[in-house]
Amino acid sequence: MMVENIVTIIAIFSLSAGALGVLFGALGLLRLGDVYQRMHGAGIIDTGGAGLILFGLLLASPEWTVSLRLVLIGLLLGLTSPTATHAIARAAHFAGVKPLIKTSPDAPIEKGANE
Amino acid sequence: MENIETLIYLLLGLPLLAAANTLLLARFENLRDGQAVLLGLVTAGCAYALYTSSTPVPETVTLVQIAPQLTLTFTPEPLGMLFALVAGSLWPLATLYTIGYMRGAGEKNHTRFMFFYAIAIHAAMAIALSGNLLTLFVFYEVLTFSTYPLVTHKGTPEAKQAGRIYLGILVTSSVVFLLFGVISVWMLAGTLDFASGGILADRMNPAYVPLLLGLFAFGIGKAALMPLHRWLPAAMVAPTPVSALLHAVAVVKAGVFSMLKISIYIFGIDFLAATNASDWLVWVAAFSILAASIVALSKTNLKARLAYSTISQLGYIVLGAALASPLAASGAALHIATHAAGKITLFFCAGAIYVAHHLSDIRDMDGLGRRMPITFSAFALGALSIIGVPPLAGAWSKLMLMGGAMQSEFLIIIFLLAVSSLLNLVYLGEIVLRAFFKSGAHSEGAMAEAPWACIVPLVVTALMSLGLFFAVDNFVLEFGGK
Amino acid sequence: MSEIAAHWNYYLVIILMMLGFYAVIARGNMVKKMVGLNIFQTSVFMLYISVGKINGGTAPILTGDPASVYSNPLPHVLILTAIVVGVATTAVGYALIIRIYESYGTIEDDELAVLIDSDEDACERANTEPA
Amino acid sequence: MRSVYVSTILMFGLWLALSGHYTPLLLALGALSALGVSLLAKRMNVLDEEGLPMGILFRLPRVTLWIIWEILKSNLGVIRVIIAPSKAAPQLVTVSAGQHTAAGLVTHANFITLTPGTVSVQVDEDRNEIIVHGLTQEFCDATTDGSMDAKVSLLEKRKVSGA
Amino acid sequence: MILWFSITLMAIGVSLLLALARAALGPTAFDRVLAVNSIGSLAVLAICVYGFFDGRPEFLDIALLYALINFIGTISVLKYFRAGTLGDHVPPEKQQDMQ
Amino acid sequence: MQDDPVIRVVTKVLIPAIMLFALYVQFHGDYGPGGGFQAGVIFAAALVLNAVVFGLHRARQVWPMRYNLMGVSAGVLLYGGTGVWSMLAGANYLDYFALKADPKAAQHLGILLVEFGVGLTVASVMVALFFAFAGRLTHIRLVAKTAAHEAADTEASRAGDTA
Amino acid sequence: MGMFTVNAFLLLLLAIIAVVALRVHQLFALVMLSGAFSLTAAAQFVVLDAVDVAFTEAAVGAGISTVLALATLSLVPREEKPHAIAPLPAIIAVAAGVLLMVSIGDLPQFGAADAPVHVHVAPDYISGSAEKIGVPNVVTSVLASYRGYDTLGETVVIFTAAIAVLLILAGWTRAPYRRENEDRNSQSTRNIEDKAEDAG
Amino acid sequence: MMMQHLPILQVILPLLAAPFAALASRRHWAWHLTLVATAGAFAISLLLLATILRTGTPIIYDLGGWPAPIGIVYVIDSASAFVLPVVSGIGFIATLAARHLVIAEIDARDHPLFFAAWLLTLAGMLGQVTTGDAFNIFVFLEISSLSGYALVAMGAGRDRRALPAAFNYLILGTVGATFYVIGLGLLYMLTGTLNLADLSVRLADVENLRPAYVALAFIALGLFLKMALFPLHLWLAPAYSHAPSAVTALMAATATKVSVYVLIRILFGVFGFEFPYMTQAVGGLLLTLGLLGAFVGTFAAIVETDLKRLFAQSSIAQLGYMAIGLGIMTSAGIAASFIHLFNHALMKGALFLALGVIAAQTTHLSLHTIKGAGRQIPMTMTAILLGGLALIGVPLTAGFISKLYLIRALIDSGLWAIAAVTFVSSALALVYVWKIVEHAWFTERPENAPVLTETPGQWAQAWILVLATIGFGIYAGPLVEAAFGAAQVFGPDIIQATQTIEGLQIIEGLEGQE
Ligand code: NA
Ligand code: NA
Repeated sequence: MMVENIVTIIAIFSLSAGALGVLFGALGLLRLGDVYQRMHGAGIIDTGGAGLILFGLLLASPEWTVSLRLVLIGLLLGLTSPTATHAIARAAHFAGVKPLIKTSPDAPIEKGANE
Repeated sequence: MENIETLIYLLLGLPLLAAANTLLLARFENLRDGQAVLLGLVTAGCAYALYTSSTPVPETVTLVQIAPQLTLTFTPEPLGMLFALVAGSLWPLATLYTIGYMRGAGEKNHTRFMFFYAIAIHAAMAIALSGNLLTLFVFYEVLTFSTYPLVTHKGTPEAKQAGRIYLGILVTSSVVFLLFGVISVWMLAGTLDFASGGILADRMNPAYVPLLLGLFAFGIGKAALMPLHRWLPAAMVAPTPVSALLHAVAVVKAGVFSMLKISIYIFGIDFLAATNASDWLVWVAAFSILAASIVALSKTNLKARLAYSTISQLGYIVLGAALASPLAASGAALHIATHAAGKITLFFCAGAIYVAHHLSDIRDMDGLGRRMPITFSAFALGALSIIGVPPLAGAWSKLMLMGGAMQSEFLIIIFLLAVSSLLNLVYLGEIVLRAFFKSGAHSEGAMAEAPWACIVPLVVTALMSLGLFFAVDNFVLEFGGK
Repeated sequence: MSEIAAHWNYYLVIILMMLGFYAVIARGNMVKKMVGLNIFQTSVFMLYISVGKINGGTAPILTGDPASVYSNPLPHVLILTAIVVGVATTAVGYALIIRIYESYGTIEDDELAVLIDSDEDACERANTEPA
Repeated sequence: MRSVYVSTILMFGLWLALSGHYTPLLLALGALSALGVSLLAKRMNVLDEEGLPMGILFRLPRVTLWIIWEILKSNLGVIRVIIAPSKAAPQLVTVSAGQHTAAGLVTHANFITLTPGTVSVQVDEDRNEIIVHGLTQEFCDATTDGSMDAKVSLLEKRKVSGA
Repeated sequence: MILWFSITLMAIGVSLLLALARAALGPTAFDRVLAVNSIGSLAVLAICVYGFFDGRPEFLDIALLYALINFIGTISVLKYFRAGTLGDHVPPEKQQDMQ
Repeated sequence: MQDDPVIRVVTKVLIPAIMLFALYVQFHGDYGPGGGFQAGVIFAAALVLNAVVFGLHRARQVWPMRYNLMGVSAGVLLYGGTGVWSMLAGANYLDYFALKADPKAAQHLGILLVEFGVGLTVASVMVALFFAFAGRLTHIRLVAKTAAHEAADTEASRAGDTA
Repeated sequence: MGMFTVNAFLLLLLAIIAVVALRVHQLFALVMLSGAFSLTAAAQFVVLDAVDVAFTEAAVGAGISTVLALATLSLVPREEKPHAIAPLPAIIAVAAGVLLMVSIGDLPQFGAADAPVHVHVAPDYISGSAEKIGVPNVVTSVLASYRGYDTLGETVVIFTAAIAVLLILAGWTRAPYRRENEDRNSQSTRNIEDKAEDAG
Repeated sequence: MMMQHLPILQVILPLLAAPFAALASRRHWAWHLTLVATAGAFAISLLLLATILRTGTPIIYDLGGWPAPIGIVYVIDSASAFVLPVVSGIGFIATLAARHLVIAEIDARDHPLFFAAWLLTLAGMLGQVTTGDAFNIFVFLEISSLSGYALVAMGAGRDRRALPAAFNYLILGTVGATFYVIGLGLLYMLTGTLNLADLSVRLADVENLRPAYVALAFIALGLFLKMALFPLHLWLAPAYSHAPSAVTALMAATATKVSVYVLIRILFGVFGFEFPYMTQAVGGLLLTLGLLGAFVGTFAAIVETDLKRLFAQSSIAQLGYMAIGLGIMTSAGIAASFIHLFNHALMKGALFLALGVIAAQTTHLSLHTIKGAGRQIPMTMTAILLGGLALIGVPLTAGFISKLYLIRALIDSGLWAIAAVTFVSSALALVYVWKIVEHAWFTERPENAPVLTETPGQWAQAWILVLATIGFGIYAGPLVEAAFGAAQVFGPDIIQATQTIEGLQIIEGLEGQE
């Protein structure tokens, strides 16, 4: 009984945190300055948000087959989402999309040079 | 030769055989043309045998059942046998004439011409012997399409234009009105068979009879009832044998014959008389007779004048059908024969004049009678017959029509017929008078007739007009009349 | 109002359908036509799938629980087929678009119409002038 | 062929994990499928050192907890920037990687991307360098300080000298 | 638990809208690709959570498929940007050298 | 894209897994969502990914176009043939009950066969479609080149004739 | 009620995507939106219990269709020529929609369990799938057995698509320029070659 | 033993031959295979027709062993048995002609796929005719349509306009099919079934009919599009005129006819004559659109100089007549449509096959091309002439029979005015047919025009159909009976062709109405 309660509480916490993470990630996607910065926002969705939500579901899952699938989904996302993000960054980089750069805390933000 | 069925097959088959032979023997001109004349003569004999055979019960030959209730059936009856005789006996003459004309005038595509000529006669025979409306309609259309190549024979733009008018009017009127009428009859009577006394009495509301009659009167464009007559003068661009065929034997006669046959065997004279359904047609026909005569007067091209004369004369036959009296019907039937003999003579003569002197305008023919005495004598006989002067055949038919008008109490029609004869006299007489009594550019020189193949037929037909007058008893048919 | 509440899903689907249908029949770019066709067809799929839904029902994969209510599987089957048909059509359509661009240099309806007319004229000319 | 053998076992394991129905027919189909897939993969040339980095796969659990912790930390860091975007001080930095296999290098690059705040933009195999976009100076420093490089190098087999 | 699932769903829904806005705004094509990629990830999560919410969590295969399609789609789009084609941009002459 | 190690390596890792997932979907259609059609698409996706990352040319070497045509036809024939089999077994077309004595086993067998037919067809068709679309540019050049060769040949032979 | 909300949300999302798709002129964005539309539709299918359909729509609508569209875009112009709203098509579309809406009111309520579709044939499928066929996924039983013939047809349709595309794209008679307008056609080939060059 | 399987063999023979054809490694194998398959399909259809004519009872074939409405069934009744030989027969003869036409127009390397598509389009049409399931109709409709788009596009080898034509055909065809699916969805919502017979039974019990009306509207619109009824006909002329000749012959003779058949099945088999507003609304619409189509098609044909397009426009007019037949809303009218469906397939097949002989030799197939061609290629041009005469409806051709029964059906229902207008429009066909006759036979061939040739192998297929046209014009009894039998499937108020009607009653009835 006790264990189940604790598991449920952790699940709820994990889901809520994940939900928040996803929200912040999406907010970052909208608010951050250029495509490279937004990738970090997207990263939150893919890592913290997805991971926590999947973990919460894992704890709530009724069957081990379901749990196994959640793990597989997690692994798949862990493999593909950074790859996709990297691919986008690389493509933008090669396409000549220059990132905004701020070299020191006082310096103004500006278009950086591609190497 | 008493076997009616065999005769029917022969009458239908011989022209087809001639057509097939024409194609097969295309390379051997004399053989090709000779067999056509020969088969034509045999056909004429058969037609005569059929006409003179006396069988109390009409025999019927059903060729094919197209669909339920729809058959191609042939049933000889007096009117049809008469028409078959007319067409059959004029065909060999016309063929002979054609040979002379085509070779004389140097026309091309002789084989094609002869082929369709034979097909047209086949269609005319089939129309003559048709046992029901469907058969009549089918071969009416076959006749139209088979004569189209004859009309356009020259292939010139004018010929093609004439062909368009010819086909346009004939096909459109037949498809739009005639077929409509046929289907209506089929639906109303449940049958399409010709029967003496008609099949429509008691089967339809009398109020609609004039309408239905109108569908036929204008559906049968070949009858050249005004205002559907335009095709006829237009078709004058064709070689003269065609004009002869068109205006004397096959096409126009098939038209008026159909009209007559339908009013006698589909409506029934008594039914028409009882319902007064055809009164309006009397006036239309009368108008056609007078108007065409007047137009004829204004034409100086010989063939054009003859064409309008034909339109006028066809009006007589339609009039006979419309008067709805036994005597008028008999007169109309007789007029088919008498006019055929007369008019074909005139066309043969016109062709002979063209072959011999390349003339077609009446004003150029002054004094030509002295150089072509046979031709113009024959022409005079034909003209007199058409005017209605005894002792030529035309007199009888006109007389009977007048009698019919009296029977139907259309007295004014008698007067009108008289006026028309007067007009005939003027426009046909002028030609004869010019040829024999005036002198002109072509009047000098030796006698120059057309080739014998042209002359023989026109002499024969002219004599026919004469002979018919005396043998008329054999050609008066009786219809209806209770 | 209750009428709308009872059928709200259908009304929305129909609006989607109209949007797609408009994109198909309005003149314009051929790729857009194809996308419009996709939207149109997908909306029709939604109509069918909506028909199959039962309130409180669950997917028609048997749970073994006799109390389970299952949504109607038949529309699902029909739409599976329709989706396949749709993608088949899409593929053929895109293939034609590629060829049209290669042949005419445009995939805009109105420009294409002008070019086709000029083709017709060319034929006409070839016909009237002797070969 | 060894790679096919290994791959077949791995794929059959994946089948077992997915399936949930262990009837003889399905197990047989699974075995066949695993073998077929492996053979086809071999034909496609994807079952090489890169496609089947067995060493890294087996040693991956060693760093799992560490990377999860790193991810959570950096998540919070980025959220702070999202709340106040003016704090962003984006930079491009070059990280030199100590890995000697492509799979190792890729793992390094993906770990960098997986932790929000840093994204690997370009991976240079020849120079063993990764160009990284960092959201702030701190993120950049965390990447360039070599700690992650060391962790990832743990996953790789020791380089066999003279091989 | 249903409550928490639905809260999570709502959060994912709002995130979807935000991501969609980025997809619509751009400004670069890479912003759109990134946004659509995120939409894909969110959809994966949404389907997972909806399964639990609806009481039939066994349909996670769909989420798996989504994740795969999302990845393949993104890679294809980037290939299209990079090469202008999904096929080979190597001229055939060179291909024959490769053989 | 194969010049980037990250994409290259991850693709290599994923491709066998995707193909196995496809086969899993293929053979578990009885129990969960999916079946031949979905499996076919997923399987094709693996080949498409391979082509996108490693180049169409290589993909077509691994999986030539004629395989597609054979697969497409074989799938349809497998489906249609199952129906013919049931017909030969004395029942109506596609009546699987005739395939085996036990009715449920018979249905299972029938469904297995036709679903595999669908999967085979769909996978081959999807790959064929991708090859046809993505290979269009190459195709045009090849055809142009062939035409040029043919023209040159005829020219040469004509020259030979006149000589 | 949960289904209600999620469904409504997804439909709203779909409408937004559709409207945006109609308005964009960049065909690349159009294709991305089309993919997003399909993904969202698939999500809606999950909500409406059509998991098999969702599976398919995701794989096809978002996967294959997008890839094919991208392949097409690599060969044709990427921008649409802007067009004003066409009044006649708009009227036709609205008329068709209104016609449909008029009929909707008389149909069974959304989700009603006693609708004709749920009481007539469907129960036979659900019971028969367990008892006669022994397959838990009713969709599979209907698809492959009860209506297996439709599925044969479906397989043939996809087969047909392959035949059609191979004939149109990879066939040998594809040369579009065997007739007049030699220059324009060589022009268009040149365009394509240039594009390939740029890409390479 | 296989006799019982004839209904399914009818469809799967060409269907399963297609994959084999696609795999054929030599192009003539593909053709031979296609020939065998189509010949088999034709033979099967004749066997089925003979069976139905002998027994009179429909054959129901449960696919998968599942009875209707759970499973899909094939239904061979007087109606489907009437249409099957039309489709498969034309398919067979067009395949015979395809040998030389396809060699002339399609690159040899494409032949296997071409014939696969050819078989698929045929199988799709046969499937639509045979099936008793409303959704199965859609599936087979798409099989035939998709392959049809590809076949039309193959005309691009000679004329690039084939491509946009195929694309428009695809868009409109898909819209039509989607409309059909929408309408079917509404019907399904009302009744819960997809089986046509079950639908008709259950539809009668539905109280609230608004969705049924809308369903009818959508299905009818979809099928109008597919059958190219005015004003939804614009896709047809370009598609048929730019397609390869063999394809045009096959499709012009069969594709739209099958849609007409499906329309009949749905309109009268599912909704039925008694369906509210059927006569007034649907009948009126069909009559109006049919008449307009007849005129628009005819006039378009009259001004057209491109021969393929000329006859394509004429097809629109002819489809108008079929629509008029349906619009009469009596069995006699349906029978007239069936008769015309049959006859028009023969005529158009003959015409397009004959045109193919010329098309294979020239780039532009126009009036100019055939100037004076009558003497160079007499057999081909005579086939066109006779086919044209049949189009006009000249007696002793099949076209005459069509017209006779159509007009009769119109008059039977008291639709005198429409009968009259129909007469006029059909007479106008003379104009466009005669343009061809004049150019071919009464014009000299220009000096510099290329010499046209023909061989019996080329014109024989067209002549088979020409002779059939004439044969069925002279001996139409069995055809008429079969057509009336087919119409009998759809309603009780049959007016038998053999049944006499008291004219007076009808006239009085008319007066009573006024
Ligand atoms: Na990172
Ligand atoms: Na990251």
